[in-house]
Amino acid sequence: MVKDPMTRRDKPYELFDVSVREASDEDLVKISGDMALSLSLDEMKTIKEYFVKEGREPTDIELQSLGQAWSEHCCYKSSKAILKEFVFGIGREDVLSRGDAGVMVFDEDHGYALRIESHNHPSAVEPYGGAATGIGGILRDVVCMGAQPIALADPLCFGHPDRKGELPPGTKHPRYLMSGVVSGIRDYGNRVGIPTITGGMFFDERYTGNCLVNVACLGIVKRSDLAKNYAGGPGEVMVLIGGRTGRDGIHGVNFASRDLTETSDEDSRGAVQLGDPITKEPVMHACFEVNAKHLITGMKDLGGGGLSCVVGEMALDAGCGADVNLEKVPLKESGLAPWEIWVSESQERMMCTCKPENLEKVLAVFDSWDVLATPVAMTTGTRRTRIFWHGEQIFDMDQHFLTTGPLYNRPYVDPQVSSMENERSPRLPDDRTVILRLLSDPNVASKEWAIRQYDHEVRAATVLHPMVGEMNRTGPGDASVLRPVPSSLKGLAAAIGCNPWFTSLDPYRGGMSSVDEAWRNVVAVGAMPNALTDCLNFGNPERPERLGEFREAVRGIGDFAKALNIPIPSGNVSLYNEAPGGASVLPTPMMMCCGIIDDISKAVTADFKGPGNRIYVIGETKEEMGGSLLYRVFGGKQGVVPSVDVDNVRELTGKTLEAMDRRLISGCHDCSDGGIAVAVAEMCISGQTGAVLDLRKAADMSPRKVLYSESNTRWIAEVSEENAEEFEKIMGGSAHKIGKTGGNSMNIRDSGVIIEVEELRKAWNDPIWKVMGGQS
Amino acid sequence: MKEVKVCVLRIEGTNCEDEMADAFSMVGAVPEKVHLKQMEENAPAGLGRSLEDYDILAFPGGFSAGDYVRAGAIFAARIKSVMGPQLKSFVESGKPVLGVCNGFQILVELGLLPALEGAMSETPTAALYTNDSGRFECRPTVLRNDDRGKCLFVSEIPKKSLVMFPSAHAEGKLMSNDPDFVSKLEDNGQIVFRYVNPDGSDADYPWNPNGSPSDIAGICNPAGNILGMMPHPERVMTRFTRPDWTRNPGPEEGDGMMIFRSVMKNLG
Amino acid sequence: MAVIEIRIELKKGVADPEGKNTKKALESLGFEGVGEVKTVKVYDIEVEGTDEEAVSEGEEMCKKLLANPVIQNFKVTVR
Amino acid sequence: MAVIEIRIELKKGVADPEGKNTKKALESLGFEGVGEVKTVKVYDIEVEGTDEEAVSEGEEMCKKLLANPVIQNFKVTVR
Ligand SMILES: Nc1ncnc2c1ncn2[C@@H]1O[C@H](COP(=O)(O)OP(=O)(O)O)[C@@H](O)[C@H]1O
Ligand SMILES: [Mg+2]
Repeated sequence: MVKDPMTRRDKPYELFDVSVREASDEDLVKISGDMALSLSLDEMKTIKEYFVKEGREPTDIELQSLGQAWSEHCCYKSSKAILKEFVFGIGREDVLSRGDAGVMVFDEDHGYALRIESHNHPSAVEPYGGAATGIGGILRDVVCMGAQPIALADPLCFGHPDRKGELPPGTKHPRYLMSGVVSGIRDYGNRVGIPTITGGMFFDERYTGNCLVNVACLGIVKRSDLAKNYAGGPGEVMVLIGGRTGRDGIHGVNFASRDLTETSDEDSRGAVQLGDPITKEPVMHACFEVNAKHLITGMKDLGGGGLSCVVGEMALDAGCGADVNLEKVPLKESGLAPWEIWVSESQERMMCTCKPENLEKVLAVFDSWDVLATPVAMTTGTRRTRIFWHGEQIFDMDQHFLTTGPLYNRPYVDPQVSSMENERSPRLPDDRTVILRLLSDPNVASKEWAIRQYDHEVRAATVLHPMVGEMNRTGPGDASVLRPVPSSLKGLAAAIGCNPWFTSLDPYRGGMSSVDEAWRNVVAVGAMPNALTDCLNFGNPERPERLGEFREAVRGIGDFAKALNIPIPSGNVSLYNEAPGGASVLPTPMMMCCGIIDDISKAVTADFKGPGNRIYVIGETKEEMGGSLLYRVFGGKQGVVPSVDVDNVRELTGKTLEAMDRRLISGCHDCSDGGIAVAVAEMCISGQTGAVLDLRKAADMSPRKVLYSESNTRWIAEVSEENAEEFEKIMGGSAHKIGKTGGNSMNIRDSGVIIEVEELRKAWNDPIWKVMGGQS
Repeated sequence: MKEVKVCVLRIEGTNCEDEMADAFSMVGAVPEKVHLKQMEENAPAGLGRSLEDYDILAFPGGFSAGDYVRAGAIFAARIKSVMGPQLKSFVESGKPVLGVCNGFQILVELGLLPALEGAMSETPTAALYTNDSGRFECRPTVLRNDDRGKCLFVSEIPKKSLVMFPSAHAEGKLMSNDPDFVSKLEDNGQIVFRYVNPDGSDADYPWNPNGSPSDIAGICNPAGNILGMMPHPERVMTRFTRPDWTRNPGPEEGDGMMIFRSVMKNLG
Repeated sequence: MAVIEIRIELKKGVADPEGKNTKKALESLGFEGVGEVKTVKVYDIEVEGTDEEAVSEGEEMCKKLLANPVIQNFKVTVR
Repeated sequence: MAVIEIRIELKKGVADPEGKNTKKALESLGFEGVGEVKTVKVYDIEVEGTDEEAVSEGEEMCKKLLANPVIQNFKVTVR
């Protein structure tokens, strides 16, 4: 191209017309690159066609808006077809909304909201600010349903925190990232006063170059106050609420929709934002007030995508268009070009729509909370978005074209699946060494260093805590339980499940296993699983192997959910999780399961309650060693990844919950990483009680495999002698007695190994404290 | 019985005001969450409030204004400038004031505690400083009631008995530059709660989560109508929010109830 | 218009857990011979008036809000 | 033995919620004409070696732990 495609209009503000109609393919690629649109050639060609039809050249603000709306993050262009095929639309009557957050029936008068989201790339570049703004964003998703946030959850994935040796270029040390991310979650969550009740930490070398920061939020809403995320019709006012708009976070979503590179550090500074929990808090209060007074017709947060997406979506979903007076938007600094205002992802902003006659009242409420609120647009009957800058039209596009974006059926290849054929079992030391090593693996070891930095009981509704057992001598719990409505004994349970190692060896079974883990965590506390939300963290979908993994994992999630008729009313997809140099992260489908327990006084925790009780394993233990912690730690190869039998899940869930409802189970813990060995050890640690195990009758295989197999859908249950008969009757052969509680040590009869509870505790408790500093 | 009106004071970024208000409701009081702005002279019509109309003043825990600068500092400075004299006369009239966690930090920053030399000192004479661990600590703590009979908020808690109120703070170490600080508090009967190990012996970390000297967890003013404490009684109003209730089933009621019941009784 | 620097230090004898933790972290990263690490809180504030007025305004700010005399000393200078 | 001062500032354009909220608090206390309030993180660190060595050690500390080049600038001087 000889001539510069950008022509500046002769105006006192910055506005360019961009020549695309005559542009060659090469020119189009260059325009996308120069303007940092992250659009492919094909997408640029579609845009070119559109403007040829419109008979004019686009402005820079129009192209920037398209770049943002068509990013993977905003329009799910690579994943939507797959999500539709497998997980969308599991219809159940108690799904109240599938808006920015999913909302499910909680009781006659209340719904609960759930949503999870990723904030991976910003956190890899600036862990503190990245994680904090992640919390801010997910809170807004719940607030714009009209729901009061009641809990946060934060599953995280890092490289090994004590990693030695050179780091790949452009990468920060996992310990630095972990410390920054945890501080960011702590400072934002604690300051805004929402308890962080559950989460997870997963460590693997393959997260070194691209850590994962997923954040989830739960909320509670009166069903009569449930808010919509779109306008009520044409002729309504759009009011921008909260923080001012600045240059922070420009191109954030484009950044999230790209692999990290060695220079991501410098390139993406604009994409990193710092949250301000003190602005957030009054914004929340004010939004609840206008919503509860029914002064507004809809509200939505400005997440990834900024004004550009929120205006389009709020209008489009109402079948309207919008006219925007962009110069009205309150700014942090002067001199922003119109396109920068339009696509900025500055934090702490929301939009609401209201009838013109209510505008004054709406503004008065915001004013009383000292929250900035400014009418910036009107909905129209045209299905087009038009933007004006001091009266001059600078943007005029078809809503549908702008907002829907392209959809792809990208090529994929089915993954190679790990099998028994090529299995190589590791050479194992004695059980004592094995168990202590498994307990000290960072994936199992105590996360107390992080958990106690989060306030997990603010709002005074946390009934089961993330750590359970003897006070200040606690061990790991399964699901946390809240009592969201103080006048009722009904509880809401939440837990995370994820097994990226299973998923990398067998994505279909890995996807299923992740759901199974979240599910059984919820059952372990006595709650009936009610809904799922998922954050799907995968690699570059333009690589067929990566997309194949994604597809299979989603199929697994969907098969589980459909069979058990459990809805997934919200979720999030994060692709392009690849380190500088192109190493992909482990495929990581992060699942959160919510469950309902009718009477919290029947909730069960994982700690052994005392000596002389029977220990059972509920569910079948099979020779499924693929991806197990044992193989990872001691160098086993291949093997079968644990499967899920959905009928079995249904049956065992029913029986276990029935036994709990009759108060027959005094302690219950799900079996996951490290199998029965680790699960029982953890129950000893939190219960300050020993156990004697005899595994001969537990399954038809070698006691060692029984100890460490990670077969799904299993729980360890503690049952008193007195309740044993009734318990066994309910379980009808699904529960196998494997031992008895008592003494000061874990005593494995089959191998004659005896480990003192104090020793178990030390092995499990110390590792992360040692690396991160401090003591329990 | 006359209605007991409680002012739960807040500014932007305050949290824990809901559970503080709920705790007062549970013992029959009538709490109102009042924004500091409403105490200003030029508060918008209908929204203005006056401190003297309340029987109890409560500063909730959590955070205020993000606890930037220092925990509680911004809130305290603004209270002083908006309603310093009213607050002083409220306190001098003997009406009860409760500060939990951030509320305790505010009381210290306001000079209302420890108040060794009069009701409200011009500048703070103590500080609640960063925990020895340098970390935010959210964990159960066991307290012994060491009050010698002055404090309006603990009369229903048997002397020397132990209660479990959880702690959640990063700045809870009580400090002063007076070397005789602890013994002066002791002599005045101002030490209300001490952290102890669950068996009642002197607390080790983490049972004393912040390193406070002499394991001090809560103090009152010399008159006994102001109580400031780091742990959160409002979080344990029923047994179900105790972290170990599934293994140590106690009474239905949580330990926190006694704090609120005490002050009600003393007003009645 | 002047820009003042307000430096808020911990008084002698007041422990500095953040400094201590930072020292440990530095040592664990292989820095040798690290002595005391002190953390200082600094505000750079634009205020109106002459330098002198600005400094005395800054001192007022410390007394009213920014410093707690029990644990902290402050120093105000013009940048 | 040298004492270095490490001054870590937020880059231009990076939001400073702490500074913003401090400014607001000062204004509500009646301080007039307060312009920008910036919060700066300062460490005073004792290190071994000559002044020059100390400064370059301090710069290493910033790169490895204390500062994030994405949002912060740092300056190391001898006190
Ligand atoms: N994997 C998934 N499963 C179920 N719902 C999903 C999934 N991914 C996205 N969604 C839903 O699609 C909608 C759009 O998501 P997204 O664009 O990420 O929202 P936001 O604009 O808040 O960032 C949301 O309602 C979200 O819950
Ligand atoms: Mg959203």
